[in-house]
Amino acid sequence: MNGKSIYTSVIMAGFGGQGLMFIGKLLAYSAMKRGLHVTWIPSYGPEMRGGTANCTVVVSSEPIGSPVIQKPESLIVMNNPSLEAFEPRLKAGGLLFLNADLVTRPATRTDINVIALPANDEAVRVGEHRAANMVVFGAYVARGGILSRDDVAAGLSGLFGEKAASKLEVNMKAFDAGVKYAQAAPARA
Amino acid sequence: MNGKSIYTSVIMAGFGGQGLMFIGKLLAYSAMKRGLHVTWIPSYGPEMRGGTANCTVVVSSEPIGSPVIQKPESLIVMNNPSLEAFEPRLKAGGLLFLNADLVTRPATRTDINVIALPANDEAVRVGEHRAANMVVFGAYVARGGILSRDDVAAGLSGLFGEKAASKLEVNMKAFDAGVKYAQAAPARA
Amino acid sequence: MNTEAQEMERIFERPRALRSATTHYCPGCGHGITHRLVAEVIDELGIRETIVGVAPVGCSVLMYNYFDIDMFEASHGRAPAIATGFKRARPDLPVFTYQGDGDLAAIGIAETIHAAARGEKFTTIFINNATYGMTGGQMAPTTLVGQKTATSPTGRNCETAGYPIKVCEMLATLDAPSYIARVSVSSAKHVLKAKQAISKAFQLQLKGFPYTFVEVLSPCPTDWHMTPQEAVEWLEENMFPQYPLGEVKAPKEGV
Amino acid sequence: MNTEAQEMERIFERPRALRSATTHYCPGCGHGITHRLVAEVIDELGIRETIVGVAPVGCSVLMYNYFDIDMFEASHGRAPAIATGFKRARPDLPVFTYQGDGDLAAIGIAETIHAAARGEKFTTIFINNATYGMTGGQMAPTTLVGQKTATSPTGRNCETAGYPIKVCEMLATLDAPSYIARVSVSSAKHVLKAKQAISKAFQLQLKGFPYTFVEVLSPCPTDWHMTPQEAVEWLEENMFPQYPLGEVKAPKEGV
Amino acid sequence: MEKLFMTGNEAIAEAAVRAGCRYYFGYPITPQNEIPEYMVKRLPEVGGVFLQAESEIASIFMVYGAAGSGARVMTSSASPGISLKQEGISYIAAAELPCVIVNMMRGGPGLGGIQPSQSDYFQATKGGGHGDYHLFVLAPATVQEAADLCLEAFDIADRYRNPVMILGDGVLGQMMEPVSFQDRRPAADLPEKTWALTGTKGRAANVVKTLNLDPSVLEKHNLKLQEKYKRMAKEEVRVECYQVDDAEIVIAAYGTVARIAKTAIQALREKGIKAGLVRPITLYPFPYKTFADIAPKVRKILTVEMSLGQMVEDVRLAVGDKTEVCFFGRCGGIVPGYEEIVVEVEKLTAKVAR
Amino acid sequence: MEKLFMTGNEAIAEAAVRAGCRYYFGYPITPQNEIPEYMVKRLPEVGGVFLQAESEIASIFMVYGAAGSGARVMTSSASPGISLKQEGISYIAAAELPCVIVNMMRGGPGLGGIQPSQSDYFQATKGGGHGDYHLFVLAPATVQEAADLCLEAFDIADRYRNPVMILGDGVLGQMMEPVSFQDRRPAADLPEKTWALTGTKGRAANVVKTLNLDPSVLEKHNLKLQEKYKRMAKEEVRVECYQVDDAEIVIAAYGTVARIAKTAIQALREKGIKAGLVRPITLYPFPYKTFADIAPKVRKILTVEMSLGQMVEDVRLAVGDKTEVCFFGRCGGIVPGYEEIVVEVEKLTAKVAR
Amino acid sequence: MSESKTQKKPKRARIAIDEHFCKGCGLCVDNCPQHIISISGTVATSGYYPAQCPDPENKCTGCTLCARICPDVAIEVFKAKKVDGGAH
Amino acid sequence: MSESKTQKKPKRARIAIDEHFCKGCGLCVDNCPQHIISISGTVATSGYYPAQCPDPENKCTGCTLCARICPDVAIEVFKAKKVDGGAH
Ligand SMILES: Cc1ncc(C[n+]2csc(CCOP(=O)(O)OP(=O)(O)O)c2C)c(N)n1
Ligand SMILES: Cc1ncc(C[n+]2csc(CCOP(=O)(O)OP(=O)(O)O)c2C)c(N)n1
Ligand code: SF4
Ligand code: SF4
Ligand code: SF4
Ligand code: SF4
Ligand code: SF4
Ligand code: SF4
Ligand SMILES: [Mg+2]
Ligand SMILES: [Mg+2]
Repeated sequence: MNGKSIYTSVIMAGFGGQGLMFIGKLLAYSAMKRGLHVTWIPSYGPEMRGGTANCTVVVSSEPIGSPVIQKPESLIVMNNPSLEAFEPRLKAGGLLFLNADLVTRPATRTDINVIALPANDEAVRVGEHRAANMVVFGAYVARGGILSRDDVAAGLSGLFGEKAASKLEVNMKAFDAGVKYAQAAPARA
Repeated sequence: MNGKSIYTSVIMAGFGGQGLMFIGKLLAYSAMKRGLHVTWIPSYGPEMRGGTANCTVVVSSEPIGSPVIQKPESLIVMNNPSLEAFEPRLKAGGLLFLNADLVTRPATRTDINVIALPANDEAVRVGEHRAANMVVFGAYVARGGILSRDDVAAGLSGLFGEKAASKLEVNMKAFDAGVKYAQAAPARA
Repeated sequence: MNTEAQEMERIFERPRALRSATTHYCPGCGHGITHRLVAEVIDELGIRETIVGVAPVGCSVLMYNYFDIDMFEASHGRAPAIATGFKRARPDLPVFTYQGDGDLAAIGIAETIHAAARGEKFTTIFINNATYGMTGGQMAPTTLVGQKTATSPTGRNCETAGYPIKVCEMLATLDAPSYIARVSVSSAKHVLKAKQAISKAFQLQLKGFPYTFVEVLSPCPTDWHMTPQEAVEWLEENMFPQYPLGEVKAPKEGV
Repeated sequence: MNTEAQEMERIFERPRALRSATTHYCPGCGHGITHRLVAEVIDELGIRETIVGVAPVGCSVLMYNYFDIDMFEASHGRAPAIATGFKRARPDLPVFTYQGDGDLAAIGIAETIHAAARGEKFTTIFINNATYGMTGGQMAPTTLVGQKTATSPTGRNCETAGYPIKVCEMLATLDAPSYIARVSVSSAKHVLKAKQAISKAFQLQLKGFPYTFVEVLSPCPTDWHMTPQEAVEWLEENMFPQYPLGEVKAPKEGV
Repeated sequence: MEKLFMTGNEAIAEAAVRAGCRYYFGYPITPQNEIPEYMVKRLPEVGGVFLQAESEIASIFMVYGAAGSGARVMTSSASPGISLKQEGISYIAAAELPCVIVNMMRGGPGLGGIQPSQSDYFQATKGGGHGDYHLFVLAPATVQEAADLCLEAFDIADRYRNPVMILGDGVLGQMMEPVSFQDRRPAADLPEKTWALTGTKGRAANVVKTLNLDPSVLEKHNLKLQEKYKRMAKEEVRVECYQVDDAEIVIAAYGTVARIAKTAIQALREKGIKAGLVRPITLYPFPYKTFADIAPKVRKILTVEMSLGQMVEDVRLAVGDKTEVCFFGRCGGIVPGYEEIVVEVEKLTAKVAR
Repeated sequence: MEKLFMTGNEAIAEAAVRAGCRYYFGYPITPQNEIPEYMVKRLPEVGGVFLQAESEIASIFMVYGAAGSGARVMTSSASPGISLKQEGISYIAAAELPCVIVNMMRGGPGLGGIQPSQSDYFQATKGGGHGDYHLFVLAPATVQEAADLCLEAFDIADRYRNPVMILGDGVLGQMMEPVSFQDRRPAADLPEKTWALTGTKGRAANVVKTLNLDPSVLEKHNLKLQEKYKRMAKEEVRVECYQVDDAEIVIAAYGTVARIAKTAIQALREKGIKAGLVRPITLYPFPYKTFADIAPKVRKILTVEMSLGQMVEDVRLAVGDKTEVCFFGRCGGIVPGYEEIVVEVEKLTAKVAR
Repeated sequence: MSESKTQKKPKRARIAIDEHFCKGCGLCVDNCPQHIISISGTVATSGYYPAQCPDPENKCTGCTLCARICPDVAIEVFKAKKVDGGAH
Repeated sequence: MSESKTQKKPKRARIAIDEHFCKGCGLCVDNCPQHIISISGTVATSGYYPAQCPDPENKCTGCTLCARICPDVAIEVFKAKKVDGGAH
């Protein structure tokens, strides 16, 4: 809203099991730890069977009105049906993050910024094939400008609990890969 | 209410099986056949088990408001508990008909007219021990002044249907016994 | 008389758990007999001050006016759910439901089956009088084929209204119930056996056994349109063949 | 290829009663198999244009999107009541309900038992997947002892949650049902038998026999948290002992 | 026409049969048992089916099933039983299945009592079930009117594809009054039931359902229902005005209480108090306009109910601040005597005079 | 205090446990399954009991049973499941048993959908069951408030011996937000539960019942309940007024919609339109007075709901003719965007300007 | 019916029927093995014709069967105390 | 595995798997007595990895077991027509 305040909204969508709910919670949780207002809301119900799953996160310095967002500022998309469903809803000028390894068709809108990255490949490269979500998340955080790397690391260990130091490490590696990618990739205007 | 119009209300109460519901219906039905407005409403529900049963009849030349009457103009009582329950509700100056064979205590109010008659005895005398209800009904009709004997006879055959001519006859005999009794009996003021 | 009284001792009297109140039941009604049996068992087991009962909706809805114990009034059919909720909160107290056949076998069959399947640790006394007593004698799930009721005026027709449910046998297909028995209160002899079964059910509950269930074949002279004598005869002649008496299920170990 | 095709005839294809639609079922779900069996039987009996189905609330709530027949959507558990109401109004049409174990054995057990006790002349296909599929895998009345679900996270504890209900055996205590069988769709071999049972149930209905019932043991890989392969193995290993396959009740006269 | 002498329950049952109702599903409960007990004898005479269900829940879904076949069908119960039907009623309203549901109200809440009451007004008119739906609610005051409205109820149900409730009470159900029946066929202009399930022969498959997982589709369905309710409100409001023209005080009452109020009004007029009655016959759609029109002309409106104040809210919604709306109620099974109403009105007019 | 990150469902469950709730009975239904799934793990930790019932009907009567022991107990469900509980709710209200009932509303009627909705307002506030009773109804708008109100709900239930409903929707239930919990013991001044069933030892027998065959006794009981509702209305009304002081137009909204309305109000004020919000937190007792007081000062009230118009009636009852009450609603699972509310208010203010 | 049978024995037992509770159902009449209970011809204040057991011939054995079948707990049974060499 | 077994026979039968319906559950794989069905390594537009049955050795017998277990009616089975002296 006004200059100094923070407000951002993002929808993350893909198949169930791709870890989108998790990175949504990670975003919200890390931001909460920073003292920000956050909401996270999942899609729910039987449409999850075989279809797409998604969640919406809002981060704000002020109390949050609706956790349900018609036109999010960013979009993370991990499969074709999700691109179909959500591309039209992205705010004009918004950021679209694509896992290019799974999303096989290009975005059609021209009034948005698309960051496409080979998240699966990157995940395999860092040694955890299930961490494609963290790769995309890295890119998102890098471009979103709300969280620092430390925020995310703190958030991760908060969510994982003490015992999972190794898990933390590989996930942060994937995150870093995403960050790097986002910084390098030219955003298509 | 006004002079020419007809309006009367009566509660009939006793044990279940004493035929009070029946004479209530007979009154209402006969009056209906005369072209009058009538309502009949029974007590209902589990209090009938072992307790008292009663019905309320209203006959009127005008459409009837409440079929439920707080202070009836007449009362027919066939057992002690009913006297207990309903005597206080009789309108001042109203008529109380008692089956003296079963109601063993006297009425206590002094602002009402009591017609006590040995209905069981009379019924046995006319040859139908179950017709005590008709004896009391005869007394009621005789004092009530709304129905004629023919009205009642017509009502009875309407309710009984064709086949029960003999039943009709003995019931009318019981009725007549009641009429006679009522005409003879001095009403205690 | 005076001297005689001194020499006599009272060997049968109103149980403590029953109030000295006239019931609203019709003459010859099996509810009265069964009430007394339950009350006697409560007395004998010394649990009047701990037991909690659940009354059904049916002729026995007012049974809390007769029993001098803590009681719930249930909604129609839901006594087992109420007993479950209560017993889960107070596993230390003995609990029983008392239910008619409309209540238990029609509207409340789901609650009964599931309480039984879960092995809830209360006792159910099930009054099978083959009709809906309270509402004026309509057909119950236990009404016999051919039996006339207010809603089967020409007799229960199995083609359109099906067959009576044998609740004991149905519950016996479940693993959890520890005791299931069917008794009758149609004669003094049967009353004695009925009391034994009721007592066994309560005793098992006190020992921690799951779900115990006693079905009581019970006359309803009023809605059967019979004298009390005719009613008990009709019961033995017609209900006994359909509803065999005896223990359908009992723990191996005796009580 | 072209010439080859000319020489080949299609011996297995999508039944006419099933629309050419992708279902929303998870990979390896038994609902899909059972749908096809029911559709094949409908085709084979030539009743696609007369039959009316009743869908439950559960994973198969949308089955009317897949079957090309007239259908009701029920409320949760009430399919038997709806089928009863419909069949009473249209005794000339074949009718079936299709219900999950939460739907039929939990919330709807009363409606099932009473439709069966009355001998309503419709067929019930009962999908026993030992869980509430649609709502995310909670404990069902058919969940096995020890089975982990969302509401029995440490495994169903028989002390607090009781034992699974054997619906076929319970219904078999009733007089009216004419056919009660339990089958499985865990392998092609069992699928063949399942179809026979379903066909028999429908055929009996068409001949005027009362209440016919087929329980189908059915994998739910998603809520069992297994692969489809693991699911069918788990089913055969664990559900078969608890739920023996076979005809529990059938008319004396063969069909 | 021949006058029969019948209870309200029986008259409703007979009227239903004459309206073409052939299927009845119900579960016993006082004070409406005369309906099933009449139906069990009467329906077989006309080739219909009576079935006593295992519960009120089963009954209402049997109605759902039979109504889905396109048949005319009815159920009846009383207060606690009607509460159990709320899920089913919401489904029937959602699926737009025509049927008739009778509630012979008794005292609540809970098991309450079995004597007459009007304390289910909110439940009947605002929707005791979940979601934005409405029953069409008819409130007869006499046995004759019960019969007449029941005859119409089936047409209304078919016309709007909506469940219709006949809202009576123990007095109406148990009371006997003279009644005569018109023979009445379904109205000629009723929509054909192309949605009914009859087997797919010769057409695409029909589905009777209420689920719409897509919110925009579900919203559209709700808006369609809402349109229908508006249409009802435009076309179907029924209300009786009795001695209202010169009235200074108007009683608002329905059903049993309304007839008692008439006696009260006669008594009041004999005392020189100009009282009148507005009697909603349709409780939903409610005669808001009648009340709104009358409000500026009267000093006060006294709503009288056998409840502790339910319809009074609709009366107040109708009249806003245009007149004072007062309330008098008895409950728990007590039927107010006309004398009490007279006293109540006198109190109000006394205050007015001050 | 430590902030946890929880769904509304979980927060309610945790708050209940902290409020001393030890018994939970429920049946799965979307979108509230996180409550039972939380309780099944949490209650055994504190010596409590979780039990999945065979149905919503069984659940509500298990609540009746456990509440009758004097324990703190809760159930939860969503719209169709709550409809099934109506008979039980009426019984619990009649028997004056304290308990907490959660309804996470979804689109109706019928099976409807599983997405958020507010279309059970009438059912919750006017009484979906039979008889003259009322639930105490709380409508939290945030996860934190859900936790806070749930903590209080058990005290309110005990204080008034009345069932308390927490009325949320799919958004509130599914959404995660930061939340912190006070540890809260039952208030010190709560009445002792001398009516509870515990065995008769040392006292006369207690009965938990709702039947009163004698109408005058039943009426008395109803009047007693009514007294209690009046007491609640006097003592317990909760309402939030947001930017109302200088407002020309006020939005009336509760729960999820209210928080969206706040965003709309911020946007409107940036555009120079003086909008405010009145947010009822207790839906019953309803903050009639707040609305009545505000009415003369504002040009219009816009009621916004995720339904097709239910609370709007209470708002109209509150304000009478003192100001115009308009309505905007989405339904069927559609959560209105704040932008839509802005547009709607702009339309109204444009008309005002004319 | 033989002389010896009707000969008066000492009273071993007796029952007391409470007219206030008795509804005259007659079940005790049918269940008494000694056939010594009958229904009175006089109506009680309850409205029912109560059972009575005058037992002039002291036939009552105190078997309690009448009491056990009585639905209205109207019957109490008394039995002669065994005379032993005890404290009395 | 023996020479004779893997020797190519004439095609008696074949199946067609519709990728649009197949969800890659693998039940057909397990139920094929000839073990000739496998899961493809290429994702289909549905998002699933569908089953495939290249059957280069013409082992398919047309037993239909794969089709009968398939929860998604993704399989059609074709069988060579018996060559008789008929109209063809
Ligand atoms: C929900 C509900 N439905 C129906 C009733 C009416 N009703 C009261 S008792 C009863 C049946 C009683 O029969 P049963 O359970 O067999 O008990 P009995 O009177 O025979 O002992 C019915 C249907 C009710 N009170 N509540
Ligand atoms: C009255 C009501 N209660 C609960 C639900 C939620 N619900 C939907 S499906 C379901 C259970 C499904 O399980 P099951 O019947 O076994 O079918 P499955 O999905 O396993 O095939 C439940 C509890 C509902 N829709 N309506
Ligand atoms: S109606 Fe039947 S069950 Fe009820 S009290 Fe009378 S005899 Fe007993
Ligand atoms: S959740 Fe289970 S039952 Fe439902 S579709 Fe998936 S596998 Fe089938
Ligand atoms: S105690 Fe025995 S012998 Fe004596 S009266 Fe009773 S039944 Fe007869
Ligand atoms: S059994 Fe009891 S109630 Fe019946 S007659 Fe004998 S003493 Fe009286
Ligand atoms: S038809 Fe038989 S042999 Fe051929 S692929 Fe299918 S299962 Fe294998
Ligand atoms: S069984 Fe069907 S869905 Fe499963 S892999 Fe084989 S073809 Fe695909
Ligand atoms: Mg019974
Ligand atoms: Mg299931």
